[in-house]
Amino acid sequence: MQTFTQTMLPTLLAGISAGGQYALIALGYTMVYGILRLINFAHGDIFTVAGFVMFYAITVMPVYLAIPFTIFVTVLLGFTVERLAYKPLRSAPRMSVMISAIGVSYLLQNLMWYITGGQPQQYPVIPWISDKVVILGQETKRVTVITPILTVVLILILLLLIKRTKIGLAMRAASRDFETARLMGVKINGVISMTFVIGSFLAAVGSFLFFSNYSTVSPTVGTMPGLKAFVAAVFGGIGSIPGAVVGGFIIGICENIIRALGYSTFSDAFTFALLILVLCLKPTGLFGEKLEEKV
Amino acid sequence: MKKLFALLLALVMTLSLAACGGDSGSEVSDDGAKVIKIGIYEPSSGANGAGGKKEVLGIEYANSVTPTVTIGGEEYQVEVVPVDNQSENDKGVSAAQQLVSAGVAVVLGSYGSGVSMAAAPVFEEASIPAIGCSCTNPGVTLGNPYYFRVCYLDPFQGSVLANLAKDEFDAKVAYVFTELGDDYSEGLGEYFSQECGRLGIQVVADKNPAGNTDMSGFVNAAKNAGADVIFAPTSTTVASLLIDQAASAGIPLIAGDTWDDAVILQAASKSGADVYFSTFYDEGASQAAADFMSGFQSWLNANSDKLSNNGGTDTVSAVSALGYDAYMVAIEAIKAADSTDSATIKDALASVTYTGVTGDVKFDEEGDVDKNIIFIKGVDTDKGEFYSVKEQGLNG
Amino acid sequence: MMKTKNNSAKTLLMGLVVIAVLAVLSVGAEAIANSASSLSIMLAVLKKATVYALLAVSMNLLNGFTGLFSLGQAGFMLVGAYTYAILTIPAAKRAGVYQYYDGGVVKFSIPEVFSGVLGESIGPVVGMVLTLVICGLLAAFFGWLIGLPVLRLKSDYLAIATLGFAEIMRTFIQFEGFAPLTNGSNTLRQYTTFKHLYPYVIVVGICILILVLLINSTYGRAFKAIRDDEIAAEAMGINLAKHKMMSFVISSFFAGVGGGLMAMYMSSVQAKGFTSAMTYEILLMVVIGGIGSISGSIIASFLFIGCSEWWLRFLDDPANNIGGLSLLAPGFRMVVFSVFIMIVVLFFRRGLMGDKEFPDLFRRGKRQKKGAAGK
Amino acid sequence: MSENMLKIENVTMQFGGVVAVDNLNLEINKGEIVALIGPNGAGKTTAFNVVTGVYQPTNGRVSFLGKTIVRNHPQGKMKKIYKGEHPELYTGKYKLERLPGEGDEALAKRREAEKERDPNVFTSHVLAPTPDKITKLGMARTFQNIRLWKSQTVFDNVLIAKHCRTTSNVFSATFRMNRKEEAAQREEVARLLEIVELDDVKDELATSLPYGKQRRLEIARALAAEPKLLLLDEPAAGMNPQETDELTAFIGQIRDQFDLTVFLIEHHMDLVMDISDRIYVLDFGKLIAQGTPAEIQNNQRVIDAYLGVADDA
Repeated sequence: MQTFTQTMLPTLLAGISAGGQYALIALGYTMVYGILRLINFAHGDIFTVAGFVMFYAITVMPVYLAIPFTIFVTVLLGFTVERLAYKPLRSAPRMSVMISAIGVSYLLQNLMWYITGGQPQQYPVIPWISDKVVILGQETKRVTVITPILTVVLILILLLLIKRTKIGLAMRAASRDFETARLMGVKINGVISMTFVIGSFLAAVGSFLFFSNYSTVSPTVGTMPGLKAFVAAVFGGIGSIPGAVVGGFIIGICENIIRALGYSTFSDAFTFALLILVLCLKPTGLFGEKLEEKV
Repeated sequence: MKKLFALLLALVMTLSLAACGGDSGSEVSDDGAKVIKIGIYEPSSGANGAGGKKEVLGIEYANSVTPTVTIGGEEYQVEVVPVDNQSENDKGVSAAQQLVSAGVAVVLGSYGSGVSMAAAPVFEEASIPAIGCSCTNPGVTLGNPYYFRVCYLDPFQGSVLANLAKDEFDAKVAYVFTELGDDYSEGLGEYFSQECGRLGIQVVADKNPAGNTDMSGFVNAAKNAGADVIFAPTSTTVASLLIDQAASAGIPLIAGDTWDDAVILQAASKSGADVYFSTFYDEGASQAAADFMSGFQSWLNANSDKLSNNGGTDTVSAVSALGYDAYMVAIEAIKAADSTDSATIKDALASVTYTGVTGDVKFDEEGDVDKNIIFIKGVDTDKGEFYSVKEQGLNG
Repeated sequence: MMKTKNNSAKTLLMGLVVIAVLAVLSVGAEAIANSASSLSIMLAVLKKATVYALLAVSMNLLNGFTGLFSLGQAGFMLVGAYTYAILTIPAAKRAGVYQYYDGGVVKFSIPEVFSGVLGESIGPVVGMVLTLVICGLLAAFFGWLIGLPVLRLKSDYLAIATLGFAEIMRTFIQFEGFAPLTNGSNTLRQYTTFKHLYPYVIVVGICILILVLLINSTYGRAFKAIRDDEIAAEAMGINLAKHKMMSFVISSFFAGVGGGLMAMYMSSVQAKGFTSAMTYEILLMVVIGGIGSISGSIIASFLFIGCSEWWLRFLDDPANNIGGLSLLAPGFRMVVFSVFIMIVVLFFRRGLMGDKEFPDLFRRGKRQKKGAAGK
Repeated sequence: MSENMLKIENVTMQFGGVVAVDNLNLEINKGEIVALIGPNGAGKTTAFNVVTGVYQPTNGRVSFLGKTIVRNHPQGKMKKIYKGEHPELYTGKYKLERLPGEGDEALAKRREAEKERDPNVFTSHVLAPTPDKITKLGMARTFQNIRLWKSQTVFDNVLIAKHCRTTSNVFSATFRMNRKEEAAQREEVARLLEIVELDDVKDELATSLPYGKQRRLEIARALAAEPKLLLLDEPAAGMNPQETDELTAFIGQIRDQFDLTVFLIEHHMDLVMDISDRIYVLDFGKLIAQGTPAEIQNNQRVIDAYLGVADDA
């Protein structure tokens, strides 16, 4: 037991915490994919922008204002990116939209370099969640414990939203069949915007948790977590909300176990190898739906 | 529409060609004074952008201190030409070529050994000498006759830091944490580990994959290995992630020269972390060093752009001091050569002696300087400032 | 009329003539560049753009002509670049390069071996070209290996799987265990390279000519059929697995050769430089030039490299600021550049050339004239 | 007795719980034109897809020119939820029953004959070739919703279909060592386009053609693959009566000219009744009638299926 709390527990805690963050980002990917069939490559950068906004906001306003302000700006950014870069390409081939997403990611990164000068910035300390707590004799930040709980709560709310509300119904309809949903009076553009708004909101929340834990914001810091969150989304079956969450936690925990075993060189490679393996065995992921092309 | 667009592009291309042809290495400035150009080959974006900017600041400050040089009895204006190598080897080659195009006589830089090595053949081809400021990898000067440098080398730095671990912390076990894929980090880790072997310190090594931001796993591993110190020769980005985690585990951190940076101060302040690192410069070491600090700080504070390039504080980074020294060495060499010809300046560099703010500079046949003492600094986490710990050398 | 006739022999001949002309031009360009030091940047840009032209065309073969959205280009380039560097470092310099690994496990250099056999003048050249072929073959082998599992995947899944593969390749190169071969995380340098521009032009020209011939052959037509409609292609007897693999392996081969040339251009290689950002850059070139246009890719790579590494550099210099606005600062160049790319992606969706080739621009005019005369 | 071209035996196609084709049995002899008709959603196209290898049937066997090309039996999860008939027939449990009064020698002979047609007849072997393999055996098809290669010219659309008959490999093709073959193929394509009267538009983009011509082009493309059996999926869909008449004549013409057997799905009854030698009728996946056009026209079940039966209950 002693060895467990000393060696395994911190690893598991770190894994669950990382998994929760991946899950929150992965939801943004999976929801957008569910409706637009688009890998939103810019999502990881939106997450990073949220980190920078918080960094700058805290210098001019108190925390209780800075948090909603950051969420607002991030959501606005997600909304704007969709309107400017994806909406004009609605009828274009999927590849064009994906390329546009890569372009947006490139632009956001370069903009952040330009504005911040490339200095890694110290993320502000958010009271309470950055406090230290002791769990089974291991000291850790409160955010580590909160992350999985908050993730699960947010996802339950999200599921309720999708299952019980009218906009949720519209989303489900749009993800099934774009054209039919439009014919049935669903305002497709509104639904898509809503998807981006929710995705960006979750990215902003994810950024609070992530940066409280890892404390430094730099323009490219979101790339890897973004990519891994995407892997999590694919792993769980892209388009599926529970899939994204399960995928996030599995990848977070696996990674940390591998690192604890001393194979940290291969922790990223493992994530991608796992992805390729899953895609080959079950191309639609763990919870994904099968789509057959009609002949 | 499309044709118009294509036409427009072609036009832009031609115009810019013409424009580039126009400004060919003019040797006379607007006010009629003769000009000699010194190229600054540094990253201002990419992974090392922040560090590169600080090195540039040191050079620019030196330029403001010594803006002219006398060659053949005539006064020449020294113009610095900065170029961004984006911390990437493939971008670095064309950036270096850009300097050659601009007609520079000497090149200073770069922060980051990889880009310096990538550019070495370009400078050699053009017979332009380059003076590295903080690139500590042996490969920079080894076999590159046109590359010199004013800092010490990684084998020496790594060994000294291992001695520090022994002397200060009486370390039995050291956890060596390097960045996967980064030659600076892994190289320094390697030399540290070798010396540890000689000193009887047990080494546990681990690597951080590029882009990973979760350090808790590594700190846990260090704790489980019973490490007395963590040796982490990493970039400042990784450093600030690591410091916080290491503080909560209560293990002292030792690092290389990259940690002499305001970012580390910010990260370590109030965290209670025990941070030590090697550096090139200590303001208390000599009068010249002290003067440099006060002069540089007032220069920074007079210009908000410069201050923001320094990360918004007036904390003096060692790389700025090295940049200053590299510039001064270049000026000495130009004086000694008494010529604007870069090949002549290269020959003069070999015999230049100069006492700089980071110590004495005299190049050996590889183009390296012989420095046998390294400054060790620590972080006073309560006051939020660096303090000098000691001057560390090798034991026996 | 043209289409029904078999004019392939003419294509081959024309291609060789064009390469010869370009090689002569590049010698001229080099002379101009050397005449004034201010133009030496032009040489670097031309070299790099030439290499990127091959990389973009090889990516276009997959993404543009076969409809396989692959993002593994950087991975194959990495294989090519490392293969080239490892095999061509002169034996005497190995100890310095592999400073932590006793000179590494490879103790010979192919150009040196050949100069021993064929003499100092042509031996190294033969050795270098041969090494480039080996780069391609090795990259093609890895392409085959990775293609086995991932080519069954559909568009975006394929993209992310190949992206992941490139990351895995990077990790393996950096792995300590292979360090005596790959030098781990450390830079490989001081290997033999082409000093002049024209060998780049000739090698890339020949590679692109082969790709053009392939695309206009019966196999190239089959690739396009797969791109346009997979199900119809399969129904008409085109073996999807075989042809996709073929396209993937051939593209990997040329990406490997391109990687080798890239290593030459950079004169030092390090695995950490071959990131997904590199793949994205090449993808953007393909898009700007027009997905499915070889000449588009070539033109775009020259424009792209020219803009990002040369013509827009003045945007980074605060000294060029006009008026009270201090917009120009380091990093501004890349912002302008990425805005420019977004404009192309959004408003010129078909890129510079669409799916047309350079000669088509003239041919279409002809046909219209003929049509008018007919009526 | 005429030579057997295609034989579908006990084919069932079940998607999840839905049985799209239910124990279909049909035969087509060489030189025949056979039509498969039925109301919308009867499973006609699914049957085509099974024959051409797009779908792997849940159960059953398809033979082409006397050789088995597709066979399967319910496996995995499908074993439990299978709703069709004869689940055991292709699992290796199949045995030859002795016919009344049949001697050992006759039985052995029959056994050999079965093995000749399907070497795996007594095993559970699964055969599921991809569509391209089946096309190479000598079958080519058109699609209900036209599937031409959109960015290609009319000429190239037909030329690409010739690709499956090339003997050159990728190297010899790239380096133009296959000139003779390529020239021959181009000549053949030009001839084909003349036959289908599309030679005047051969350099146009395929998608710029009017609908009727696109249909023709699809047939020409299928012919270029040198099939013995041509499968046409609603070739007259969307055509006016005049175009339909032309098509009817055209199908007859190419059958004779290329020595073809034709298997088609069609809703235009005029066309079907005009050119079919025999007709099969599907309803809800099940075969409900078969026979000559005259027989089918008078079959009460067929009329009911098309018009619907008054629900008395």
